Amino acid sequence: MINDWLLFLISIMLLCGVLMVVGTHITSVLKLLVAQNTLLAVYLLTKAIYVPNAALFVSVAITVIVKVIILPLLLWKLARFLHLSGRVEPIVNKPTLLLLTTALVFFALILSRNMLTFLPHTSAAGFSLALANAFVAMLLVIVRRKAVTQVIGLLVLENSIFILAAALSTGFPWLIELGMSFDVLVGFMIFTLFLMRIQREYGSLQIHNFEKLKERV
Amino acid sequence: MISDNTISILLFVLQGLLVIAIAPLLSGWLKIVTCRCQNRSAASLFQPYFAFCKLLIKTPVMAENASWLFRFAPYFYAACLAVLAFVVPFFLYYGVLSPLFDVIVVAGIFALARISMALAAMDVGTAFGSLGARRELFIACLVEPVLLLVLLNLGLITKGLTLEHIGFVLIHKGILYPGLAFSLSAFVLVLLAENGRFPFDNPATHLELTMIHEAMILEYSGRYLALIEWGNSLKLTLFLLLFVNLFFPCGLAVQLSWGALLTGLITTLVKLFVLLTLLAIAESLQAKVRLFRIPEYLGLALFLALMGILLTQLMVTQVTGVPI
Amino acid sequence: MNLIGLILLPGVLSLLILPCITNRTWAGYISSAVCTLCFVLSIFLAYRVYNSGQPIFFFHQWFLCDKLAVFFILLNSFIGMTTSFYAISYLNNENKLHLHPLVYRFYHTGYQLFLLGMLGVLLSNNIGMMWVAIELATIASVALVGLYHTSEALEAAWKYLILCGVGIGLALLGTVILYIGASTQGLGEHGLLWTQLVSEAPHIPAKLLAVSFVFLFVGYGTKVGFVPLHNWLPDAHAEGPAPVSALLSGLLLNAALFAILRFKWMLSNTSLHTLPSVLLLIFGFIGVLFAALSLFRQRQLKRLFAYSSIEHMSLISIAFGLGTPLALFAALLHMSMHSLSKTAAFFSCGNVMQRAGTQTLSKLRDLSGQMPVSAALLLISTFAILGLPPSGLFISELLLILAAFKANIGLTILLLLGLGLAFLAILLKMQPLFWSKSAHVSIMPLKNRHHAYWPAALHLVIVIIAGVFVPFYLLSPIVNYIAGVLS
Amino acid sequence: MALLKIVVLAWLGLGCVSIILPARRLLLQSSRYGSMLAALAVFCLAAFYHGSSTWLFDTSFFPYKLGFAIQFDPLSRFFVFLLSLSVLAVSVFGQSYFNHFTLRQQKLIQTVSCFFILAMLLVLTAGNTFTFLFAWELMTFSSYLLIAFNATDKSARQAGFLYLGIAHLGFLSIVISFFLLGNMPISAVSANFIFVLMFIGFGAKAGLFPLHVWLPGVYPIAPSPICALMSGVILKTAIYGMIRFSFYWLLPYQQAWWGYSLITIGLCSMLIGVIHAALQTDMKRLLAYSSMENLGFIVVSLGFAIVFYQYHQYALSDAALLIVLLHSLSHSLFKSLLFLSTGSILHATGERNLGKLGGLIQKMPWVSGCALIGCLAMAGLPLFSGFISEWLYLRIFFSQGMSSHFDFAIFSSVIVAVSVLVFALAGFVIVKFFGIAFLGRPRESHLVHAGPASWFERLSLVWLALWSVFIGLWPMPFISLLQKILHGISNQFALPWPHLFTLSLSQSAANHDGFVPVLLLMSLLAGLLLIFILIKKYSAPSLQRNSAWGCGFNVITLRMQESSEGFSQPFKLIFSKLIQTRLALPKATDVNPHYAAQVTERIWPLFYTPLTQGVWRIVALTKWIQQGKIAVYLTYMAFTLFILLVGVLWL
Repeated sequence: MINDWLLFLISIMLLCGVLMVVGTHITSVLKLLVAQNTLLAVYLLTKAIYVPNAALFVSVAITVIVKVIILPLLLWKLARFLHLSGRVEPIVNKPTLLLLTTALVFFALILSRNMLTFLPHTSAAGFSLALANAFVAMLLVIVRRKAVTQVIGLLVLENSIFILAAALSTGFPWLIELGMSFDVLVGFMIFTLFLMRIQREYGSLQIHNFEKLKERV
Repeated sequence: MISDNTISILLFVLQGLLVIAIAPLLSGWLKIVTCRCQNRSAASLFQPYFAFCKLLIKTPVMAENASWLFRFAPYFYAACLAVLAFVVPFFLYYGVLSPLFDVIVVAGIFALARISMALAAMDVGTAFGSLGARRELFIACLVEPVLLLVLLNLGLITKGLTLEHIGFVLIHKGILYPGLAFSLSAFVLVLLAENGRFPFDNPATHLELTMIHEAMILEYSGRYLALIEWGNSLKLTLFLLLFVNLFFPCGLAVQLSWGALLTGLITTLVKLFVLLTLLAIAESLQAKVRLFRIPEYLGLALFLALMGILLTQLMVTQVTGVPI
Repeated sequence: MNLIGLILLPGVLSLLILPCITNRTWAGYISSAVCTLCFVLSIFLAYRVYNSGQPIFFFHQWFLCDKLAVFFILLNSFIGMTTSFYAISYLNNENKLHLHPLVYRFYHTGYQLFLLGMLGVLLSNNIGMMWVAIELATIASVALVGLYHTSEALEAAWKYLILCGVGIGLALLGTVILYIGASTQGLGEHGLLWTQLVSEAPHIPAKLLAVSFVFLFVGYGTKVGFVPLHNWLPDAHAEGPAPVSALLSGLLLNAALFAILRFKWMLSNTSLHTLPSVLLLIFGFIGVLFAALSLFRQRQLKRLFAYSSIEHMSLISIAFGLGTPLALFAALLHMSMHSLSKTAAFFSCGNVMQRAGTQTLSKLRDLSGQMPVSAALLLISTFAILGLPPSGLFISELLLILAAFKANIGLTILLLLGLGLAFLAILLKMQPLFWSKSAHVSIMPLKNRHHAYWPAALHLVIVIIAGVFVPFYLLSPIVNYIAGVLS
Repeated sequence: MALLKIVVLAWLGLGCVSIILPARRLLLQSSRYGSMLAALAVFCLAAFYHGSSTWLFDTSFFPYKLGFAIQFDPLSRFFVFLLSLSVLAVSVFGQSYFNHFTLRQQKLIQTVSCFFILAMLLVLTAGNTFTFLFAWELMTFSSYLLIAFNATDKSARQAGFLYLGIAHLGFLSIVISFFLLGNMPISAVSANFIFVLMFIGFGAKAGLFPLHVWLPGVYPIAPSPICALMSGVILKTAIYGMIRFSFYWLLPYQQAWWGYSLITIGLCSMLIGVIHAALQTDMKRLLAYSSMENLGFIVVSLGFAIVFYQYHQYALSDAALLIVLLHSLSHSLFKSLLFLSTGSILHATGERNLGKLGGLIQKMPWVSGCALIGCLAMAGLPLFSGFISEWLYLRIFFSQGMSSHFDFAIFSSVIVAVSVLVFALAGFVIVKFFGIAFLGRPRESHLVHAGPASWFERLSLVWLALWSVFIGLWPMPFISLLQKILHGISNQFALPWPHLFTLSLSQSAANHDGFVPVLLLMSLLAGLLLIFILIKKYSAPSLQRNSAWGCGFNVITLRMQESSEGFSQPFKLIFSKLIQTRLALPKATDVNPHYAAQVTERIWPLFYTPLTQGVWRIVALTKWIQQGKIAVYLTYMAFTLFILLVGVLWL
């Protein structure tokens, strides 16, 4: 029963990832990111409750503080400061986007099936869904036109790797967990610094003004 | 038989001096025959000697900027040819110096003489000198290989490279090699080109368009001109002697007896005069060829010389049969 | 608090002090002092590790320092020291308006964070901590690359951030998969320790190991600059300030390759031991040929050296791919000589660009006439990188050719083609700079030149000494150690 | 051996000291004196060293052979002797020649030339592979620096680039041949590979036919003493390398086709070298092409040595090797002499184009005298050193042993014909060089105040001229020295003709095969003396000076003389197929009509331009990968990841 609940949580996270890829408004993408963070926190909480172990509680605490409280706060202030609004047009049109995501999920499933031949089927399923989430996050970074969505893509990639670790094992030792989340936080600070510079420099967050460094003969 | 060594050496030296002495005589005879062919009355046989003495006593006039090379070159030119005079066979089948200087050195001395004249011609700095030098060297660069190949072909046939050895073998063996015919015809072309005879250069003209040999010695006068004229005629004699005594060696004195010497002398003189008349007649029949058509003739000469060598190679390996 | 802890201490302390110092020259001198202290400590560490022969551990086995790591640490801390001195005079000469105020304010903090990250990577036994250290170093260097206020610098920094962000994300994925593999063997907490993994690796299922190595290879490969993943490198080097691009090509590439080597040795006694060498060889040869060809079309000074870094890193990865003791010796010698001469090249490029104001090759003319000293330094470092005799790179290239020659003849022909093309390209581009006539670029004098010349000169002297007297005694113990670990 | 170490350390010390010394006139002068003394030391080392140590070269490269080892055997001694002659002359010449460079340039020249000479010395006396490769590349690098520092315009830079590029590619092939030699058991097949690679590497450095494009471009730029050293000695180190490989290491694996390939390449270089030498107007380019011709001749005789060795004609092979060594020595002498004389012309008049010189024989008597000796030696005329090797070359064709192999006999006849044509053309080249540069009247007005060369320059020129004449007249000591070397190679080597250049009346006249240059000189002098006395006695005493004949016009302008292009115009016509001329004909409407004919090589459009265009087309492909969009870069990363994953999982 617990495994089905955990599996359900991971699949909801995958759903959020896919929605982000096909999402249109930037604010909706931000909301989905926050949703994914909370789902991760809930997942860790259920795991901590059913398999009582001190390290897990510490990592749940870290994730809740960093991912559920600080990050959304920063995201909200950033969105207001950069007065993000308007549509987010992906590079390729929607049908091909969906095709790509299905292909990626399909590949992730085959990959984890081949890799984890020695594990029972159920726990392997969680791993494959988390892997699919990671590939979808990579697609999110590639496909989008706005710089913000690339940042969000990276954050989703971090989330999927955390969920992957949590799915199969007892997760990282808490110190490593702390280091990783500290890195994500500092990374996010650098992102905001650069986003503000881009905003001041170009007045818009479009990617196409990043094509000056081309090499001609 | 003259057994005494000192007299035999004296005889060899005499042979060299005789070659030098008769040079103007031969060119005089050549002029007489050419005039006769063009039914003009000719000067006397000894006209070149008189001209030599006349030039000798005139004070030479030289250009202001002529350097020491201009004055030294005629002497060097004459000295080289004089040395060669002692190598070439006249009535004996070899000259006094021929055992020491083999065929390659002979060709080298000819080249030395030619280059000294070319440099002297360019020294004065007028257009004529360098014009003559350029044309002379243009012909020489195509003639020297032919000369060398012909002489080397003779060396191949007789398996020895000194003129004395070649003469000795040709006199005794006397077999007519096919390669010799090709070399002979190549040598004729070399003789004409090298001495500036008719199809290549008109020796008597002073026309800028055609003169090659005259242009080089235009600036010379007095004793220098005398030396160069004598040198030119000596060069012609050397080539004629090489032609006559190497390709038709019959009658040359082999052992040192008065009879043999006398016959050798007479036969060589007769051969020379016959050859000169033929040359004069050929010259009056031909017209001078344009400068840029000369490479065709000399290319033909090179081809003939090469064919001569190839044939001798063929003959030598075939005759001996068993490759060593 | 053994030696490893001692060596990390100055970096951590400086991170606390430096942000609150506002006077720039003071901050510069403090960071240089910290780097020199760190270098001195690394000499002691090296002395100890060489003598004791046993690797040292710290903080319940999370930090490990064996002979190979100590060689890298020595190299990194030395270059870090000289770059910090050079940075003092470089920033002093820079026209302050061009610099982004916030980044300039925290330049030295970012610099120390970067060095600490490097040290963390080299010392880490715990692969999770290695990832954290690399992430830290990347973030610090991204901030430094964005020092200038120009839009190109911003674009280069952004690309560097995104590409390396995704790359390192993949590396984290690989680490996690490896960690899962270890946990299947019941290692639990210790699953992350490299020493444990080396002993446990034969038992971990082969497929899992292979997939994790691929993720790690692609992740850290973007940092090393293997060809299809190298696109951030030329932009970051060309737009970043000279000391930062010197650090990037001198230290960061080596550290990333060090990480990959750690995982290669982990797989050494499993059934997959050929996979890492094959990958290193393939990407090495693609890298050498691609970099050699693209060197022909470079029009900027530092971008030319960036592509030459890609070429040299591919050469080193070929050497590591070959794996024979001779190839290892060539790789270590090549890596150290390349770092020293490339950093010297970037220092002299920095001087030349500050004085000439431009870095396009067609405008730089008659350098030896106008700035004799920096032109001489640039000349010697260029010819050191080209691998001409007095430089150590000449010997390492010969050894590399010999190693490839002994492996198989096909590799040697490809290698010679790459080396020949690269030589011709760099020579073609660098040749007109020194003794040409028309110089229509106005040359400004350097304001502060105490630290502008001696770092590059020191590096080149070491390279030439190593070129003439090949440092056997320094490198052969490491080669024997690695051979020991492998067999 | 100790003396050799001292000399090597002396040059090394000199190089390091001159790095540190500040660029002051006095210090530079003293360091030049130092290099002169060191050159003297090298000369004494080579001349008076009698220890015949055996030849021990360690060909393995790793692991512990990375130290410097030097050794000294008769062949190295001969080449070091060759080096010392040119280095002594150049360092004496450099005392006064380098004063007109700026102080900083002088310092650069002094430092780099010390390392350059050190590198050459090390190449010739290398004891193991590492020293040879290190010194070889250091020689190329230092000579490149000496060229590049005054290569200011674009074409000069391109020549410098070609030089270092081709030399480095040659170096890479030499490295592989050394590794094939040292680190693998040699089999017949690998010996062929070693030979081919070695021939490419040393051929590139010797400027042989397909890889000679750098030769004419480099010499006009380099300062003349450096040109003298480069053409005199660097080309000979390539020959040294070829001899080491083909006669010392690969002797048991030698094959006949090696000789034939050497002969064909050498012949092509001879022909192309002499044709282009005849058509050049720049003094140094003319001498560069004639170096190519002489190198071709040396390589042809090396090829013959190998072929004869394979046909067991050891005597002839010995004679052919004798030509290789003797012609290397005489070529390095007369070529250094001619380059130094162009240097003093440049120093005096500042002109390098033949068309702008003339009448220097009055202004610079010493230089023109020595240049005349050098030219006559280059043309291979009897009294000078060039003739000895030419004479030997023609002799080996016409000795008895030759006729056994019919196919070789035919092949050699054609070779003889071509090489004799080339020797004749060399005569034309020297008349053009000496005639237009020294004789006639000065073509440019500013030539009037061209002063004579300084004492140092005269001393070095006379030193080289004396050596050329000495070898030309009395080659016996050199022949015996070379014979000792050849015995070192294999004991079957013996001269085919016992008393080659000595006068021995004992034997019968029939097979006396020697040629005694001294006798020729004595007979010439006797002839000169006799003629001079006879003419002097009967001819008019005085001599009148007047203006030259001008066809009746009294004004003869200086431009009426022959220009250098005009002088070689007939040959341009004949050899138009082998060269490529680019004419710039003036149009009728030109304000100042200007006629320019530029003679370039045919190899450029045939081989080099398509090659470079191909490379640039591939380079244009790599431009496509760096497009600037982040999305594209990420797709590259994603693709590599997926390909690797698929590869790992399913292969």
